[in-house]
Amino acid sequence: MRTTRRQFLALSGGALGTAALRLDAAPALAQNAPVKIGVLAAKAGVLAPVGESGLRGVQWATERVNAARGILGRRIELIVEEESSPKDTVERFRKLSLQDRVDAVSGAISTGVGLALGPVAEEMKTIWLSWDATTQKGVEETLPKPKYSFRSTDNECEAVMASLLTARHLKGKFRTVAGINPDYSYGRDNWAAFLAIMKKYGIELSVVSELWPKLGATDFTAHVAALGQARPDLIFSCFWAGDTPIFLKQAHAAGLTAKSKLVLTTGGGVHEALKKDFTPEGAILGYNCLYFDWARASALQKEFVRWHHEKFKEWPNYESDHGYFTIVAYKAAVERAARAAGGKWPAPDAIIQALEGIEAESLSGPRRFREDHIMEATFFQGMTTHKNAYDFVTIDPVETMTTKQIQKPSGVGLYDWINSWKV
Amino acid sequence: MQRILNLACGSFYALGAYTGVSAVTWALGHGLPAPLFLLVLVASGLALAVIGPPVERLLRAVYDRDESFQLLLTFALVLMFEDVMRFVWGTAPVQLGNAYLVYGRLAVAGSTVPVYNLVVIAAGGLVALGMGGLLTHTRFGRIVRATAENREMSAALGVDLRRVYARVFTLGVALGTVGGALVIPATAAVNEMAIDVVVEAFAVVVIGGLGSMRGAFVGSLIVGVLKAGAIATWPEVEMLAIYVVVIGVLVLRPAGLFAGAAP
Amino acid sequence: MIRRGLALAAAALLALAPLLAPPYQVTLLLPAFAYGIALLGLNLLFGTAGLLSFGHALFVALGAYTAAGLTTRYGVLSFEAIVAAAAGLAAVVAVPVGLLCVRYVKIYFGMLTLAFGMLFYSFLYKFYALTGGDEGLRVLRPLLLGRPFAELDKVGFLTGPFYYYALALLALATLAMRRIVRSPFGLSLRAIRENADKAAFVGVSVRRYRFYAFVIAAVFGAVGGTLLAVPTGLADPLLAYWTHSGNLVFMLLLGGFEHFLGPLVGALAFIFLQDLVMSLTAYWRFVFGALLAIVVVFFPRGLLGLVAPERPA
Amino acid sequence: MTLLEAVEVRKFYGTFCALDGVTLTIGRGQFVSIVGPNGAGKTTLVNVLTGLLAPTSGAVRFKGRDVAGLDPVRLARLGLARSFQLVHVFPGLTVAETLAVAVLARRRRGARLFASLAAERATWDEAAGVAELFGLADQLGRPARTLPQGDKKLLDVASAFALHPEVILLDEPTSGVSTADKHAVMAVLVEAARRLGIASIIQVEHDMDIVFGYSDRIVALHQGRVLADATPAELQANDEVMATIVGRAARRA
Repeated sequence: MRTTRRQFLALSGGALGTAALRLDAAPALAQNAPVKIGVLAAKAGVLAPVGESGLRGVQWATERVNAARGILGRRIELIVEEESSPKDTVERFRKLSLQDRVDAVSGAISTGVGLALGPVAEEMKTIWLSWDATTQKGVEETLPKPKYSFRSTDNECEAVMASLLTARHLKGKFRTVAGINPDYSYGRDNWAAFLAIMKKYGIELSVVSELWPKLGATDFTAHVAALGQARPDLIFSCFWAGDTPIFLKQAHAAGLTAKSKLVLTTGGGVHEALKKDFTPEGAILGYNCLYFDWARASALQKEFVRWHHEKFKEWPNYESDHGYFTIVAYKAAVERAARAAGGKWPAPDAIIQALEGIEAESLSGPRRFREDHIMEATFFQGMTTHKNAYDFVTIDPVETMTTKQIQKPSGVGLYDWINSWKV
Repeated sequence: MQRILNLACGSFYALGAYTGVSAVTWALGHGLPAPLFLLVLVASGLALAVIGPPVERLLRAVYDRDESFQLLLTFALVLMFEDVMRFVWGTAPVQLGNAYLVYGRLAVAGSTVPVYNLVVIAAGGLVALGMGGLLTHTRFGRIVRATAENREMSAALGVDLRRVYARVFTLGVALGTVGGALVIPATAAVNEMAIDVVVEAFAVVVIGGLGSMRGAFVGSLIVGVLKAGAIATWPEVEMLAIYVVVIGVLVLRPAGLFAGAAP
Repeated sequence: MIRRGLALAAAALLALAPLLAPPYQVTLLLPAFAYGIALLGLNLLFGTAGLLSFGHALFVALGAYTAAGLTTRYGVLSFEAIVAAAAGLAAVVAVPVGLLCVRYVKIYFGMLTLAFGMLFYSFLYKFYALTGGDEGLRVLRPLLLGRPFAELDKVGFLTGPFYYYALALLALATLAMRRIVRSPFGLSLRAIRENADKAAFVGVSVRRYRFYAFVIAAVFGAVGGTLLAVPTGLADPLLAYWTHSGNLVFMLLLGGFEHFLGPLVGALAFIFLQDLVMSLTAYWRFVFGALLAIVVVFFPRGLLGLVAPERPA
Repeated sequence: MTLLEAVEVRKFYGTFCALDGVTLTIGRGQFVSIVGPNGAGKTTLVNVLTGLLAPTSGAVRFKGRDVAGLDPVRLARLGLARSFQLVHVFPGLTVAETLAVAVLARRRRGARLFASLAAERATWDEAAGVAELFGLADQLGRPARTLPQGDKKLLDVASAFALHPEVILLDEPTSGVSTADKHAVMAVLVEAARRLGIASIIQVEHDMDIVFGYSDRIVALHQGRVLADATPAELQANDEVMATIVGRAARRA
């Protein structure tokens, strides 16, 4: 094998070596050799809790698929690598693709990593099912028409939904607004989307303070003091990490949460840390795509939530569902493509084609990949309440919106889309 | 004092924070009256200082080499402690609920301040005074200062340098761990704390002057005021402003605001 | 003689790597080459002139962002132009920074360089209109000697033409640095490292030479940065973060800063160790921290110190 | 012709007056020794003369230029070099390299980036020549840190000589050298100075045999003042000064 390859390289000038290897490797696949799926999960730093959550969803999905004869009789084998800096993660992706020869890669959360991996997935011709990191820049500029990358829902969905709820429930009840958002693209995009939607709804407001603490900051006393001075009627924040409870705690201690209404687009990501002690009732709180305590949840979600709590002593968050969906969507796509190919294991291109528009049951209900490789899902937000059996807040009533309502359609700019609404 | 720039000071701080949460949660679970949690925090911080001597023992291996090696060794400690904390406490933020509001809140000049914050500020002041007293009025303090001035001279006078260093270092570790423990009720312990804190601590020490207690105190005030000022007026430049001041101080007064001559 | 023979054998092995090694291992060599060049510069400062920079990542990041800016913003795809621009830009930035930094030595120099590195990180992060902020800037596939190699996919490009290009650049950088270290200037730097006061009294302009070394190190750092950016395809602010500078120093120490080839050995060892350990355990940072501690305490002369214990003249 | 002059130089360390109005001139071709008991201000004077310390008041001029504010490199280029009381060498550099550093600096070739050091024939030859003068010719390849203490001292002085200065200041060039060897060392220094074209030597020295054996002039310091500035013969005749300055040594003589 090595000799043939060397001869080949000598002919082609070392150019197409990998491709050649993959072609002659393909027929060698035994029908029951495992399907290899690489996983990129953050394990350290701010992203770690979310990365772990996504990994749990993937693992649970894999266990269930494998328990039910795998994909077309082939077991799924996970190869887990760490998502860290863009440079290191690109190298991990290459390793998964070139060395481990995975059939697909699932994972990645950080926007920077997401932007780096997009082109790499195309170059490596490796299917990549992202959990998150779908920024405007990523979708519009960097990879307008990807073949191998499948992205999550747009980053701004949460802000759009929270803004719609704000307009619906709080219109006329506030005039002065402050934003405190993490200082990076996600924070800036969400804040801009919020302001655009308020304008669209004709809500006159004045922005009294715009604060941009570092992502993952642990001290907000100065920010809280600045907010105290600005006295906003409403505070908008898209914190999603450990910064959420810390900010709320310090805001509560300074009496801020009693004076200002809160809109927390993504705080549900760390919902267990939002203790009743310091999180007020009546704040708009977003859980992204999975609300663990939803009364109308499917049996599947209930089973997962139970398993998660038993195993980790924690209630799951949305990233588990993103992770779960990538696995079941891949399985569904392979099966769909196989049906078209007469039951044989389909070629990668056929799997990609099948993934486009594929629909599968996620933990939180049906989901699909749009033809432009963006995920469609249902979002959960609502007003915080203390009336529950936990020591942290939940939401009641639970409002749901689908990406049909809160995600810009394919090929349209976010703000053009917002401006085209009929209000 | 020891002329060690310890990048791992942030790790001690984070370790103190995590341990503080665990200790208080455990104590409250075993029926400790809520107002006494402060004592548990301080005790857990002090108890953690046991890691001081072994770490100091490790650093001792490079005392007589270029200072750069000490810097590197503490960088190694940063990497190791980060994973130790991840292993023990996981990756999710770890916190105490609102226990600290048990001391109540005060309205000061139109804003509300938890009494606990004032307790921590007072504790900080007390520690500063205590350190000052320790360094100026006790035999140990005089030995430490003399040693900081001139290692060889102290050694020649029969001072057991190894013991002095071990004690000073352990004291430093204890200040870090207790500091972390005291701050934790008002915030939450997260993995990236150590690396974040060290950047600010670095700024404080550079601005104040290496080896100067008074400098460290003033340095922390300057950094605090600078941050608050930037957040209130021009939030975009918060971190930039700190580095600009750090570089300014290093360039104009490389030994810091509170030390004598340049290196 | 034996040493030269070994070095030539290693070079020959590297030249044949794309034919012998699996493509993934070949792509792993690329960052090792890039770091090798950057570390040659870092070691001119530390190993030769005795100044330990904790902000060398600034220049690596500068090189990466030059590649990103030129390919995506200005449509400049010629890699020769990118390398030249990065080198020039690094020199321009290194002049004011160096003038300030070389006034100090030892730990003060380390702190000042660290502060400048973090200042640049904050700049990259905050001025997102220019730099892309946290998302960074993409680096497009460059032209090598004017040729696009469009018939190759990215892996073929990386393990083929780009590999040899990087290897040639590394060889050039190594030869250039070898000349510098063995020049009158190199001797003067060593004199400064050994005893700066004495050097001044035998007529060596200590600060001026340190400044030159700083600028040269910056240029090597930036050239390394351009090479680092192409396989990743992205320049991001973490490249300038202080922990990245710490890793650079780690690599240097691992290889052995007293040896001319220490930087290259260190970069290779670090990359392959990281690849191995990251796959084995989620707690690879602990393993690396422990390894660094062991190297600092027990083997301060690094890997090459184990093989060749005498400092070569 | 005056090469180096100090005019009414005062130097205070806080309130302590180390130099109290010192005036002296050193002309071409002179060998001047500065003597005095410990604490008289000898080393302070040398440091002020070489610009290492700025005088509190007064002026030091070398070839008519104010020395204050000139760094050692500029001084070396102007033709003023010095050695230190405590041995200063480059521990990791060989004897040849050490001397080559000085030679390169003098010939303004030290900043040459891409020139090959090995090809610097003239530099190595000259370094070897200086080593020869100081009896270090068979040690060229040895790192300085492995030299015996006496040779380190010689190397230190030799590297200052390699700059071909017009004036050289030697702070106790024979300290640490056994009494028996001192004369040999001095002979080497004087011969080397002659061969390298060094016009004037200023030394701080305790050993009165050496001082009276080699000096053209002796400047006696006491409590920061110039007590006497005379030829050895004149000084020898002045019992009062001899007693104050030289103390035990004079009585023994």
